[in-house]
Amino acid sequence: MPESPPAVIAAVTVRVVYLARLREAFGMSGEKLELARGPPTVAAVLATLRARGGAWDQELAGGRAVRVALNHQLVPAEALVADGDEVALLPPVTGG
Amino acid sequence: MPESPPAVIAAVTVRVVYLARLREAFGMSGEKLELARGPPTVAAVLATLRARGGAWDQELAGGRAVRVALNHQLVPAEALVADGDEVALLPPVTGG
Amino acid sequence: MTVHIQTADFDAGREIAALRAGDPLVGAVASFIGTVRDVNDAATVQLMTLEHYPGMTEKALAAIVDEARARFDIIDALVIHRIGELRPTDQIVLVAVTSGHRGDAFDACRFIMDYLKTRAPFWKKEVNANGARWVDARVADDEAAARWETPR
Amino acid sequence: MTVHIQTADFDAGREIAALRAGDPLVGAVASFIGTVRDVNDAATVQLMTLEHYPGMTEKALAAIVDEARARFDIIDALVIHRIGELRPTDQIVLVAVTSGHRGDAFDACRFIMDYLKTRAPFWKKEVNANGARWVDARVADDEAAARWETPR
Repeated sequence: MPESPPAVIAAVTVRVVYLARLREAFGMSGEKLELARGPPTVAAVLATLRARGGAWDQELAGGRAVRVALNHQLVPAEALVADGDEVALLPPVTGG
Repeated sequence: MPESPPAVIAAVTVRVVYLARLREAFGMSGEKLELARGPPTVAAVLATLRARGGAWDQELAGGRAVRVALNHQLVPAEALVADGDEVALLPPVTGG
Repeated sequence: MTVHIQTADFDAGREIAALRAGDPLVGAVASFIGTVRDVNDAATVQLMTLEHYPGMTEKALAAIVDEARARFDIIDALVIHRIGELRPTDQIVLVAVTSGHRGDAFDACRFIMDYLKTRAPFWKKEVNANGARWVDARVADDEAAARWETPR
Repeated sequence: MTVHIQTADFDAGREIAALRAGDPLVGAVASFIGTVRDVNDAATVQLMTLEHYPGMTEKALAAIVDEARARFDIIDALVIHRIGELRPTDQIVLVAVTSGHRGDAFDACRFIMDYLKTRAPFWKKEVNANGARWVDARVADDEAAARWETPR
């Protein structure tokens, strides 16, 4: 082919962690997740999971107060994720 | 005398208590004090003591922050005192 | 500045004493102990399980304590938070702060608790006569934390 | 609601534990310990003597605790204040408050301390290298107490 090849977009695979109520709702404490396409953000992780429907869609609906920790730090939905990152989904905390 | 006698004003004698810095300044922890004339108020007690001059006048000058407890309750200068009352003079407190 | 996550109970008196031990600059020690109540939302609590997010919890608490240290004039601070199974009247959390003066000690202690309640990854699940349920977050806790964002 | 004036030291941990012992309605215990600092106004304190006005002190503290109970939703409160000779790092005062929730516990504990500092008849005399002197009242204490007079 005469054209130069497209820039290679490395696939981003993150470790997703489900905590407390979410762990029970999803029936697992976590999983490896490959982000299919588009900018690799926290929002993309959430959208990928919601697309599964059922409990995933229900628990991660926009109105639900799920917060996200990226490598143990709370981050907003726009935060970029990188290959190998740990992305934890946290229901509202109730310690203390 | 043809006129009726003046209404009898019973002499008011109070127990005055001096605390902390005031006890040291006055060289005593307290005394019995008879109010000479006029309405028997906390202000009258203070005025009677200030009239002695020296440390009394100095420590009880208007600008000094001495508070008064009448029978163990903080009261303003207008409070009336009665015979036998305990009138304590308190420097600014510094507990805790 | 010390943070402990543990299943074991703690001796609050001993911890508070150790925090200020021998430091003649300390004039004020403010502390808070959170305990399990037997009533929550009108149902009688029999058992409470405290879960956390290992790895993040320690960092989140340390960050909260660091923030308190940056905001207030404190000498030392301690946070102990229990996890696992707890029962009514059990101790859950201890926050203790030392300072030269009481204003900073009180402020820092309350700040740490308010932030812990809204930012540290702990979750309570309680068992009552109706079964087990995750405890709901309280709006009052968000409001308490938000008050530290505005000038006082 | 308990108030003690005493020369003896106290075991803060034991007192706090006793205050909440066995009460499953308690969810929050806020406490404060005031201690003797070795430095005050840049002079090194060697000894501090705490004097009070017997008869009034107990009434003044009880009135402060009653006022806290009227203002805040608390379950119990304890004040212990020492008198006599104290040295740096010695405990001076303990205020502990139990409540269902932390907001009222913190508020009441701080309220009691702020009022105690400005309304309870205690006086500190300290001995340093320059001799003995009565400790001056702090404007900050008056301001702290005054804050409870205005709506928050």
